[in-house]
Amino acid sequence: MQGTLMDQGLELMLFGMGTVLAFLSVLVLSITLMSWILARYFPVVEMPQGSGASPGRPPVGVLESPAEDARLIAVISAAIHRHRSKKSQ
Amino acid sequence: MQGTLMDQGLELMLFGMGTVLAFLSVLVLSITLMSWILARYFPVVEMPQGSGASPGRPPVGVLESPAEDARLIAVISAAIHRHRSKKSQ
Amino acid sequence: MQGTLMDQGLELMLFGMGTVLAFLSVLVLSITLMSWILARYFPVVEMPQGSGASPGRPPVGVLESPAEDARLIAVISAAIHRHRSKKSQ
Amino acid sequence: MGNFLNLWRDSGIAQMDMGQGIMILIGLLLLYLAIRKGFEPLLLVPIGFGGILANIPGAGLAYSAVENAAYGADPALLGELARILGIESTENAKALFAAYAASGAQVKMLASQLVNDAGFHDGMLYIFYSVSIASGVAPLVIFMGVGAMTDFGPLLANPKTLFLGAAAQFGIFATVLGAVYLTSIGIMDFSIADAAAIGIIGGADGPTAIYVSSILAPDLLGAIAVAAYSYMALVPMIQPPIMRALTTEAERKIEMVQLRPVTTREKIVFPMVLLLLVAFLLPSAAPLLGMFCFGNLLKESGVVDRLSDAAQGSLINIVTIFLGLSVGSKLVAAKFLDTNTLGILGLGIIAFAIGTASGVLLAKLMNKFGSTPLNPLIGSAGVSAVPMAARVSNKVGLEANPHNFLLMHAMGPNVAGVIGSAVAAGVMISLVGG
Amino acid sequence: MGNFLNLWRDSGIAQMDMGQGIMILIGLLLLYLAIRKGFEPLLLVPIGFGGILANIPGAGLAYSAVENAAYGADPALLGELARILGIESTENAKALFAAYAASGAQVKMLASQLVNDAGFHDGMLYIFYSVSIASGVAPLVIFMGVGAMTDFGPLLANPKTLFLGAAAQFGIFATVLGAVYLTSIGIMDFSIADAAAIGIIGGADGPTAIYVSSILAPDLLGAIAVAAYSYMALVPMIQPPIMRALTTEAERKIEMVQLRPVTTREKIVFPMVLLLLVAFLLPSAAPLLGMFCFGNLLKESGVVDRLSDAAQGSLINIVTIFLGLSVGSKLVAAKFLDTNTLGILGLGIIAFAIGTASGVLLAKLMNKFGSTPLNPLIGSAGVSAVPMAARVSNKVGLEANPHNFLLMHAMGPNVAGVIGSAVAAGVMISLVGG
Amino acid sequence: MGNFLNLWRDSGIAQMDMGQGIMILIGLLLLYLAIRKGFEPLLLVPIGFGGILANIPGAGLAYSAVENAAYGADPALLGELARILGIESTENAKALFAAYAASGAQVKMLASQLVNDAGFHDGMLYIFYSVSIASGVAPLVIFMGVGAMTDFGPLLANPKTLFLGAAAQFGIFATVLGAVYLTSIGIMDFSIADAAAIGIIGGADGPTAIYVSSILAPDLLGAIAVAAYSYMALVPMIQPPIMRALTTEAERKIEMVQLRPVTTREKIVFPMVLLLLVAFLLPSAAPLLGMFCFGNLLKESGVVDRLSDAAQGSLINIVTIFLGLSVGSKLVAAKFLDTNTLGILGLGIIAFAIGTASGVLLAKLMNKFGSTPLNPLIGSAGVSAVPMAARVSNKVGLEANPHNFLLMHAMGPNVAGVIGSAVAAGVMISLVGG
Ligand code: NA
Ligand code: NA
Ligand code: NA
Repeated sequence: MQGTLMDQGLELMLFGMGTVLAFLSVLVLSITLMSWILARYFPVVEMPQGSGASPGRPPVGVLESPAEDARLIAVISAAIHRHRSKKSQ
Repeated sequence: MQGTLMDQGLELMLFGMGTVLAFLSVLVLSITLMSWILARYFPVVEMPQGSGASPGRPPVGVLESPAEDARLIAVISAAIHRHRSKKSQ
Repeated sequence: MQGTLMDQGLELMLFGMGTVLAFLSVLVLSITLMSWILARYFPVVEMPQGSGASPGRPPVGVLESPAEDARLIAVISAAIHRHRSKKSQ
Repeated sequence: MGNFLNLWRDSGIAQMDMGQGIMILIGLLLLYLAIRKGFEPLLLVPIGFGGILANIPGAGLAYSAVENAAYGADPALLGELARILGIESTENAKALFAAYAASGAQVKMLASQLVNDAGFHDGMLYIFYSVSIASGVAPLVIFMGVGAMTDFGPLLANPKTLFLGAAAQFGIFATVLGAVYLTSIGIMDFSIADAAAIGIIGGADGPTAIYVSSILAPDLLGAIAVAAYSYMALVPMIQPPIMRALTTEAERKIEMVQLRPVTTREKIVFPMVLLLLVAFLLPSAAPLLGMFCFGNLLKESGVVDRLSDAAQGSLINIVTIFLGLSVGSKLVAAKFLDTNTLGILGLGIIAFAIGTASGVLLAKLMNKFGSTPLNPLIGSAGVSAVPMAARVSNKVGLEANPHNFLLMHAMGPNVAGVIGSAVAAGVMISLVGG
Repeated sequence: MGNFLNLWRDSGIAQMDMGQGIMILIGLLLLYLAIRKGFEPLLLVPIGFGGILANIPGAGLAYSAVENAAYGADPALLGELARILGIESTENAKALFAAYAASGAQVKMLASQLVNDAGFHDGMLYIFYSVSIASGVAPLVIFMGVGAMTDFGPLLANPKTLFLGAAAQFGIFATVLGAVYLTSIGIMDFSIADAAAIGIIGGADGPTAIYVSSILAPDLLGAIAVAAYSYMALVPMIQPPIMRALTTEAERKIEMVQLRPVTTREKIVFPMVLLLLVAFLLPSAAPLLGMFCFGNLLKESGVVDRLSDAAQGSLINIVTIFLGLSVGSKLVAAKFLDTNTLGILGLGIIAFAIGTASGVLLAKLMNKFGSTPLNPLIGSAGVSAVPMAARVSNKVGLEANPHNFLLMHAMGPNVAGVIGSAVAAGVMISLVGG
Repeated sequence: MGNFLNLWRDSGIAQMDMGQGIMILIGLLLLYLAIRKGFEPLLLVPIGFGGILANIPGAGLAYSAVENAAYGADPALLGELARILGIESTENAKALFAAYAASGAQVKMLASQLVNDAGFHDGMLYIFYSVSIASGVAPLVIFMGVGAMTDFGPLLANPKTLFLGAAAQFGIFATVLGAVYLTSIGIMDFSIADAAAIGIIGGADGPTAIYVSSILAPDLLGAIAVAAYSYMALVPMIQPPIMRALTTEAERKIEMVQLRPVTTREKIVFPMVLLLLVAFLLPSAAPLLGMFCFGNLLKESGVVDRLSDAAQGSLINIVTIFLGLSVGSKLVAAKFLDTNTLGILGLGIIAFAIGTASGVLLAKLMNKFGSTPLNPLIGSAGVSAVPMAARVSNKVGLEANPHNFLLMHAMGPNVAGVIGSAVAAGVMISLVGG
């Protein structure tokens, strides 16, 4: 019976590791293919992102400069975080 | 039996649409009455909003003014300025 | 039987109040002991607060004046609130 | 080497059937529409993704433990299961399903206990569905959040617009009639409860549609929810032609008088008035409209901002995630790929069109006989689809007259449409579901 | 035309009885007090609204499936139900209720399965109640959040103030005695468990009161919760006369020495010390005080701010909504309109008064025999009602001496009162509920 | 005076046994490590606290109603319980436990109903565990949140790094072999399912470990979760010596070419590609990887920021609190203090070490045969432990070459490791759990 348990363990190792490697290999291929297809057939006009109705992110460059904006947000959230941690003391 | 199903559908339409119209008509009356009663018997001293303990909203129409807005921007940029100067410490 | 219910109530009062007093007395002793041990054996170097990985709060008392801070926070949260409500339209 | 065979037999490719493949494509299409075209992404992203998950071959995520056992159990267990369900054959998974669905609560429990002991479990999406939708809780919580986001100011300033919200519900009931007609001539196969649930698509209100169909027609829930949200996203395309066809240029140019200001006090009292009317006149609408009024009172009372923020923030967001995935669980091929689904899609768009037309026509009538000018374009907003339909009214109005700002005027019928379809839902649950 | 009759019979007006009308008025009163008078709105808005929902005639939102069947089922089903519950009569809904309530878990399950199959379902509020309160989870989660919002600094700086928090709990036990006395002379009808649950109102701590009464006296939960929160809101009116009557002008003028600073480390270790004491001495208080300490440790440890923010933010807000609605479900007329409720309201205010007096009197005693000056006004804060009672101490102190800032000093007994009533809750559950 | 005796018998000291004392100390140790040493505090604070609560003598917080009855019921009830469970003896609580655990769902239900009627209830932590972990929901929701926080950019820029994430999973399977070996030579006593659950510690991924062990080895869940999170916290100590031992100074100095920019579109499509591969090839990994991809799509799609924020904010925080407390409930002395726990702790660290070594060795190999330079130090990041392991790669790289910034390069294998261990989890559930 102990032999059988060892066998089960060995089998689990072989099949498990094999599956992990096989699956991730297929994933490598798929990603490469995906990136190639996207680059080849859908050249990046950097995302107009939805035709009109979409309430998505604002078109890049229309608002303020994104760098400025990001910094602003960062500072505001830092301020709020500080407020909270102070409040909770 | 199919006749019966059609009948059920017709009935549902008549009674359903009738109820919707009747209910919303009563609602129109009730709203009109409510507004009239509130305006007549509880003249708007623009809401002292609870006698004291209540942490209500600011009085309507006080914020939102563009001047307020400008000050908001000013304070935020002050915050950013402070943040930067602290960072550089 | 009514006598018994009264007895139960009296017992509950005696034992309950006794336990509350006893427990909180032990707690007073424990807190005093705790504070004494911490002050005696772990003198306060005002908390380096974890050896490195810990993302703790900023050191106490370093920040700005509390009044200034409170106004800042109020304005910032108003800004964010308005931003959200605009976003959700 | 038996393990490799096991793995292969467990793999999706080996187990996939055509229907599952089609449903996965439909799920991808919904994701595409939501992400690239902006079709109600808050719901259609989770629904589309849930639809894909539900159709992963062999994973059984959308199935109950008993259904999973019906597909995967050995003959001994199947025999035992058939015995509990009181049927002869054990060959056919579908027969087991049907017998299980027709069983009483006690037999269901015995069957569940049997298969649980044998190691079969409810799928993840099935659990989500049971907790969020079958219990009725998720649509109600969403409705509370919607209430906490709704401003009844424009409606209170001009209560007559409630009639427009009532008229637009005609789409609902006309569709019910259409559904029973299609059944009576033998094209489709809907019960009166199915027809009522399909009609509610015309209410243009997602949580109401999900709530009603979870009670009246759970099997059709997937198709109904997908139709409701898709058509709500298509409102800017469906409505304008109808609005233009039914109005004259002159009517579209009508400018409306500015709305009177509404006091905070009126806004606080309104949800209670509405609640009391519901309580006295239509208790079957009490869960939906009760939670809606509750959310609105949380917002307007101004004293419980913590709760109002939670209702329209973290709580509604969390519930939306699970509601969407749960609706997706009803996109399993076996239940979705059916001529009935085509019927639902077709009837749904008719419901939208009729609702739009009814609203516009009543608005024309009110304009003709009323004292103050009323632009008929705001009638279309009565279908709800908040705030999309109101924006459409505004846009079509601006085309005719660039000084004509109808948005606030259209918000009145727009929120009235929410109340109207919740009332319709109550009537149908009361008459059909009881 | 049968449908119109159906709709009318289903409507609220046709089904309303006097009790439901009164309860709806009480719900509106609670909303008025919460919104206009600022009476603990975070709880009383949901409770009041839930109370109205619970009393909507014919909606059955607060009833279980079996109760809904008892009101609405046809004679055949009622007969079957009576057979399962082991009673003869099927005429009287109340008799069915009583038999159901007295049944064991197995009979209850059979009855539920029967009525589910017949299309009866648990009401929305009943579901909320089962999940949030009957499971015990909601009050505990709220207690965790309260822990995450509590600063034990003032208590740690002056641990003697714990005695004041202990003394104020005398109100709890005196009220227990009052309740059994009223029963023994035949005015009321409370069991010892009822009396214990009523007494806990004097703890001036909402979640503790709800937790205890959900275990010891679920039928009285509505009245007890309403009393607890109402009287907490009334603390600024109830306490000052008692405080002034029991203290001299000179005592009220006493200025206290400033509190020593407390280190972060003491604040981190304290919840663990308290937890260990509970573990070793009073395990029956472990759920309440364990969650309380856990919340406090989340906050004070400083390394899990995400979790601390969730505990005192989104989580407590979400749970508060459902807790409030669930408490409201216990305001159904049939259970609330009872002389016992009047008894509970009367006993509850006595509990507050005795607790206040006990705290003040012990503070006077400690001032007399202690070495450092102690203003007796902080004794009243020992009833908890955080932070209202501490503010009252401060306000009454300022009246006597405008340079006398008692707020921080009163926070010590104030949070001690929370611990004290949780300990009292543990004792009562251990002695009465076991 | 019987009450004092009752209280004393109910107190913790009177009931405490040695094991509970030890477990409370272990809970305090976990809290110390989490708070003072920064050991994965988000999980270890709740786990440690839950562990203490679970071992409070006499409180029974981690026990089901039946288990609580087995300890506390009178002989008559115990006899009845034994009869239902089909055993003779009623003396021994352990025998009742074992019989209960071995019973089918139906017998369990009857036993629960019996003890519920007698006033015994599920403990608080037991309820948390049932709802959050036994249902499988909490780890999946956490995985969704992790997905919403993960940036696959570095992986998409350099997909080959997926192989490193695969190699590092060798630690998992080597550990499985170790566990069955220890059993076969009689030192430990693990089934193949136990061994698989223990191996997953080497995946260095908390929710995956909890999910797998909740399915394959619920009794070991406490030890496995504690080991997984502790060793993740120890990654900065465990990995560097192995990394230095297996690489030359020259290898550690290798600078890698900067990663190409990845478009938003690739990031949106990637979770769908991964989902489809899972659906077609490995359905048993669908719950874990499905929710992971869903969270990632919420984030990357950019159109449902509300839902993405909820998934990585309020929702994951709330679930983490209950997940942690629930894991703590598995630290009851009776289940944790066992030689098997020592075996798990030993095997777990071996799993980490082998995984690290495998990753580094494969990276060396790839560097030798690949065209572009690849610093072998990023191989160790393949164990996951996001983002700790990637930071360790960066730090060890900087020691060798101060101009060498490996952080972004190591993020590729790091997130690949998450996928890799979820795949391994799927394989094991499919082969062992089925
Ligand atoms: Na509508
Ligand atoms: Na108290
Ligand atoms: Na991993």
